[in-house]
Amino acid sequence: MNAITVENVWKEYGDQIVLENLNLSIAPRAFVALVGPSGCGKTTFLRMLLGQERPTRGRILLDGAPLPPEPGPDRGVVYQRYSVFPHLTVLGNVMIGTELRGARLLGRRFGAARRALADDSRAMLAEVGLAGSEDKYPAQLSGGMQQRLALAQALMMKPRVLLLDEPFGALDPGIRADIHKLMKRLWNEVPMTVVMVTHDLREAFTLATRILAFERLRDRPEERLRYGATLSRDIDVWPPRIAGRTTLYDADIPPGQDDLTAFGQVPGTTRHTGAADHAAHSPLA
Amino acid sequence: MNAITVENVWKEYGDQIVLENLNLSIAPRAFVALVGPSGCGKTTFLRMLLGQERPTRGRILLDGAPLPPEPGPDRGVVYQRYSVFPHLTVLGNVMIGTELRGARLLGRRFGAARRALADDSRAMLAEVGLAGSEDKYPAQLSGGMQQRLALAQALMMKPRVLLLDEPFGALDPGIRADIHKLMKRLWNEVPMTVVMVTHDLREAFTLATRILAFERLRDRPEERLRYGATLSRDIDVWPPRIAGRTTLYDADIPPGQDDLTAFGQVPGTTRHTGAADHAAHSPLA
Amino acid sequence: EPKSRFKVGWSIYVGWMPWGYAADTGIVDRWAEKYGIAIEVTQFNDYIESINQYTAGAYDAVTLTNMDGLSIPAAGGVDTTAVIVGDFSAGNDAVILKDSTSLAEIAGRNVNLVEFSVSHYLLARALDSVGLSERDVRVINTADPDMAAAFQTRDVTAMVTWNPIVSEIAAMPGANLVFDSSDIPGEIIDLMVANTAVLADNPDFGKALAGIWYETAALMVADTPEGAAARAAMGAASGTDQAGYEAQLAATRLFADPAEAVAFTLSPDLGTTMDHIRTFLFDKGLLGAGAPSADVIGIELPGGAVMGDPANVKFRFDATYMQLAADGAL
Amino acid sequence: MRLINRHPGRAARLFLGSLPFLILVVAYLVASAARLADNPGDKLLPALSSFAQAIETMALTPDRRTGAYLLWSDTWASLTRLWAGLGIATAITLVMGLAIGVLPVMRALLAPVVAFASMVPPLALLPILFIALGLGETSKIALIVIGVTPFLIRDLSLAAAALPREMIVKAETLSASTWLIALRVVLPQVMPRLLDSLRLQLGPAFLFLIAAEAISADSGLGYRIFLVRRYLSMDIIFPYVAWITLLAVAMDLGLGGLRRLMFPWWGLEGRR
Amino acid sequence: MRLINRHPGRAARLFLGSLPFLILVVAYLVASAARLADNPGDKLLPALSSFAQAIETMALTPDRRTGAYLLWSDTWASLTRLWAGLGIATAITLVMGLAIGVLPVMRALLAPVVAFASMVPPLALLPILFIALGLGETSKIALIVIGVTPFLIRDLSLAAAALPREMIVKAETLSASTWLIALRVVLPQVMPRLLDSLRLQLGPAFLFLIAAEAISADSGLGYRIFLVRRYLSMDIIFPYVAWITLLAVAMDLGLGGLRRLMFPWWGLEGRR
Ligand SMILES: Nc1ncnc2c1ncn2[C@@H]1O[C@H](COP(=O)(O)OP(=O)(O)OP(=O)(O)O)[C@@H](O)[C@H]1O
Ligand SMILES: Nc1ncnc2c1ncn2[C@@H]1O[C@H](COP(=O)(O)OP(=O)(O)OP(=O)(O)O)[C@@H](O)[C@H]1O
Ligand SMILES: [Mg+2]
Ligand SMILES: [Mg+2]
Repeated sequence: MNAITVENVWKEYGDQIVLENLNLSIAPRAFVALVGPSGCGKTTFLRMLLGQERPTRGRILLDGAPLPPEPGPDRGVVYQRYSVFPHLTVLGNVMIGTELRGARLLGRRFGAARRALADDSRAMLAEVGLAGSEDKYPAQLSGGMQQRLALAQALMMKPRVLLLDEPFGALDPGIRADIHKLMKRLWNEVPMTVVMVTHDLREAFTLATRILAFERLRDRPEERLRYGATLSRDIDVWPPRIAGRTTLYDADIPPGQDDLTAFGQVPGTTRHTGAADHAAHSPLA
Repeated sequence: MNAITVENVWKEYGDQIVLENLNLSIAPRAFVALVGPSGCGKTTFLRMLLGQERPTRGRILLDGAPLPPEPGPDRGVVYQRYSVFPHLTVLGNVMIGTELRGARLLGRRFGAARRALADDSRAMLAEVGLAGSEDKYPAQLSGGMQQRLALAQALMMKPRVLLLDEPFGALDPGIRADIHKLMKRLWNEVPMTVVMVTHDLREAFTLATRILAFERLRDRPEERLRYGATLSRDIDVWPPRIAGRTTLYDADIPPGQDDLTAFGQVPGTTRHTGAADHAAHSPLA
Repeated sequence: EPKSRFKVGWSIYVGWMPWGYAADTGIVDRWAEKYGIAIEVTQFNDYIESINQYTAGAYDAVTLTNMDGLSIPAAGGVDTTAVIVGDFSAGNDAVILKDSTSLAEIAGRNVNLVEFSVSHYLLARALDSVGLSERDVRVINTADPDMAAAFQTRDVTAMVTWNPIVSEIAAMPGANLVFDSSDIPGEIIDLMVANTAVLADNPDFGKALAGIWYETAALMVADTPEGAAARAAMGAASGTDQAGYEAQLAATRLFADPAEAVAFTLSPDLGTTMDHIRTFLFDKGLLGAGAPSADVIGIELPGGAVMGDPANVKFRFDATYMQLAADGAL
Repeated sequence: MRLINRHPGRAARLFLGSLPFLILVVAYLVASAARLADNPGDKLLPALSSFAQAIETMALTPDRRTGAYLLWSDTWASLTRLWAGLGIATAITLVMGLAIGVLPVMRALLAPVVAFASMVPPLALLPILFIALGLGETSKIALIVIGVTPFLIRDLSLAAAALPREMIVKAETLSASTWLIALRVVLPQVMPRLLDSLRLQLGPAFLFLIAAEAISADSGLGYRIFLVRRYLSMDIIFPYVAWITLLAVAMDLGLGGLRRLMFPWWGLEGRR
Repeated sequence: MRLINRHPGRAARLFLGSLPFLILVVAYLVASAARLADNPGDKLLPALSSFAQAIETMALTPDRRTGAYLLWSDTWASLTRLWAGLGIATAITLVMGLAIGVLPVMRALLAPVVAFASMVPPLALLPILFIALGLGETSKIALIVIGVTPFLIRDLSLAAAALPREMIVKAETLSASTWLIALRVVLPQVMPRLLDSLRLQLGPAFLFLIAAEAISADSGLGYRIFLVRRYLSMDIIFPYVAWITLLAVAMDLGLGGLRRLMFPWWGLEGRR
């Protein structure tokens, strides 16, 4: 369940090769952090996992079967942008997923069901720190608030695979720590596999079970078109984190604090699997 | 030159008080990092400095004179989004500022002048790591590439005041370090005052001469409408960094590297001036 | 085949206003009831559209002029019978010159008119009368509702049109009527025509039409308060008032008396008129693209005489129903 | 300060906005006075007093023939046709425009024929319309529908297709079916645009109404204008045209207000 | 797979796209055959052979009266009018639409009168147009201009005003003057929209052209249609209408191609 296998995947945009010969497999319930230089194809990779784009070559399997060729409720996403519906209020944005899933005819809930859903949604909004903004429209939110709203919207669905594209990039450390906690809790409670793009290695080590680095091995300007990025490092975070089990390790998340001077040592060290290690990966659970 | 004074500034959106009684002054050639929780009004503050929005109460002075009520070439900006022109190529986006400034009639340069400008622009693009993407349109760039393009566009103009709204949020550590170096160099060479919103305190301490923190002192959901954020901390970075003079301090920027495990101790410690320290600030230069 | 529901179309023109009045005041229903049929009367603002609808078979009877009856439904293969000869134009159609009182000075001018309409025919007859031909002028097709405005522009120096536009234009400074339909009396005839086959199968329909027409016509020419009220109503319906309408009537030779209409229809002049008209239409190529001569379409005159191809009779004058009215046999 | 940043105040806006109208009125009065001085019987540009009289006759005096107040009965006749036409057009547009905008298959099937239909000059095919539908209300309403629907459909489907792909994908990950995407994601986001393009089509709708009424009708604003046109009764035509324009402008403002009321989020996003 | 994600291939698209046209043609043939069986002289829905003959007469045989090939001389006369009208309309739109979209002062001054003008039924005011401009080419071109410009202006100024405020501010920080903002930021971004709304106005432009030619002309596609309408010569009207539609569709495609060629960035942004 939820295992993702990527086989010989290439992606090209017109003449440009973006991703080159990707081979990897992601264990069920893994929490993968995807890092790599800006523009190397991380978003493109997520889009392919989502089913929004197709590999130019190669194939992607979900639990051994080819990935459904279209996005679906099994895979949730938080985009770098365009992630919320401008015509719904904050509350409406969080409620819509459940409404769409439950009411196949009108996509709306009424009466008691609606009130219960609204309560759940408010609780989720409070968790991401948006309590009090329920009736605003996305255009009235700040950048970070929109990002949190998108996250809340995706989390409400508890998808089997959750794809996050720099979901915490616009958040201050305080809120970010709160949301890290929320993410951990959900990842432990809900049977989901998470793939998260981030530029913050501290964050990667705090949350992930495994870190994948994409890199363009030939990156002189004149080579950029002809060579794509590929998987350059594949690191298992140590000590292993296992979904559903709290480890000593997880206890050391710094408390939500805003002491401007406090920077603790990053938790987690790495077991380096080598730059050329494209071999299939041993599942963690 | 370039001194900014903010006097008793309040900002409200409809019923909501966003910023409350701001008083501060920014010395010429300061490099101010603005931090604070998501949604507290940092972007709003930048917008007011830019002249795009007006304070509901209070006033903002630039070199003692009221801020011009409209944006102009003396103040450059990099927004959280919408920062580049979708109808121009990457190169065109970087060239347009100089073209607009130089050719008041057509807004275009021709012949040798154009070639010279294109060369300068290419150099700037190379500095932000966009060499090779000159002919793409913004929609064909990744999130981080768009951000760098917006930065290159603003830097080309060498404005007196540069306002940056989370300009490096979508960049990987390697590129980010390169761009930090570029920013420092430009800040040293060009007589400009920089106000930068960031959520990364390391970054703030790496670049800034001073750190301002906004915070909503009363932040229970039911209070959010009635109380705005205000200046909660005002910290001078120590040892003082002075524009145009290289200090030992500046030598310790980590080299552009992508060793995933390397996190050095943050340079710079702070001299705390107190949460209620709203007194006018002694200029640094 | 015999049927009991009939559709009649009429368009707004001085000589046809009685049809609208008759429909409004229940005269139509009364006569229809008398013959056990139903007649639906539709008012058209657009004359051509009313003929088109008739030609296409949507209407059983329609009001039109003798020339249009020949060139449109008849030439279009719809066998058409003139049931009622209502009136002929005696001044309702006119050639108007700007700043000139002599018809001969029309030579070399642009002439604005509705191409291939009775105006065009009137122009041809007018040019004939002064020894000119259409080659001596340039015809510009102009829509009738815009004639009055068009005349006021500098470009327009000669125009052929009909009432009520003629009287509007005549009132403008510089306008001179140099030739009108009273110079060719009896040639421009306003008819109520019906589809020959329908009429043959349903003589009651023809009788009802005649009954309606002569009752209404008698009312409208009467010098009584009722007559005045009828004329006022018809004036209002045509967009003017009683005085305006009576002025138009004055330029119309209305056959309120069926006997006069019968006499006019039976007179040999009608044959001469139709010959003029079919020659004109043939010249303009309006009797069909491949027509070898003006004889392609047979025109049956009262009494059975046929002008043109007897195997292709498409336009007929039939005095039967007017005669019945004259005899008081309806 | 740049001109682009100079926002006139309320009073200035009112003044500026009415200026062109004032200029038009003055220009009319001057031209009219000049023509009437030339020829007191001139009917092209009547004096204001003639308008007053014509309005009095049309709006306040019962017609001798029918006993109706012509302006009001004409207005009513026309508006019912117009509204019926626009209502039907909107309904068709919602179905077809959404289908074309949302479903690639429907786009392949219908987009070409709709583009084609929007180019056919409907007035040239009137005889067929009348034969098919008769000369009653149906054909008048049909002409309005035929005249405006292709535009509405094209506009709506363009707007639907211009929604960011990410928005649709997002909805799919939230378990929306095609139907629910159309209903809850696309429809509400294109509705404001539909209202706007309906506003833009008010002018053409009136045009087709007038054209239909000019062919065959016995009441209606277009009928009346057509009827008195051959007498060059500009004293009636001008007030009727002004009245039509006012009705259209009122509907325009009404639809604009409706849009603001129903879709408060529209226009928040960076628009000025 | 959801219907929304089912993209028909090239061949399927071609087939689907031509299906409605095929249905229309078949429906015509059936209806025409039925009517002709009833009355062999029927003129409303002629047989294909009549069309062939009419086309032969109009396009390939010199006219008896003038010696010209009517279809071609009509087409030429109409297209010059149409292009002149659309060209002038576009020029006016660029100036006024940009001014209204960019400058608040001009918006206050002109937006109300343009909104008003777009609602005036232009055909009702023809007499004034004639008196002012005469009956020649000028007034025909003017009718097209008057008919389409208000829409183009409204559409363009809506598009200009809908640009994100941030874009304008950004340009100001790059030292753009109001003029340069209009020229280098707003204009290029609204040009694709202008081309699109020009495409949408092709239908109305032909409509006004036909109306103008129906009123007074001695050549042109509209003139011919109205002339032969007297005789219900649908054998000529249909080919002429089809020809007009083809011309309009060709221009539509041409403008669409132009847009893609000149503005490659348009449509990159998230659009499908
Ligand atoms: N539609 C497109 N057309 C052409 N090139 C594209 C398109 N979309 C993306 N690219 C190119 O693909 C490459 C990878 O883009 P992608 O968005 O996946 O990068 P990323 O790794 O997510 O970067 P970032 O961290 O900056 O978001 C970039 O070089 C970009 O220019
Ligand atoms: N147009 C608007 N209408 C109403 N409220 C608004 C509007 N724009 C911003 N706000 C509110 O103002 C507050 C501050 O927004 P701002 O964008 O300045 O935050 P920020 O500090 O930049 O946050 P972030 O770090 O997330 O970008 C938010 O609560 C937001 O909801
Ligand atoms: Mg990305
Ligand atoms: Mg912000």
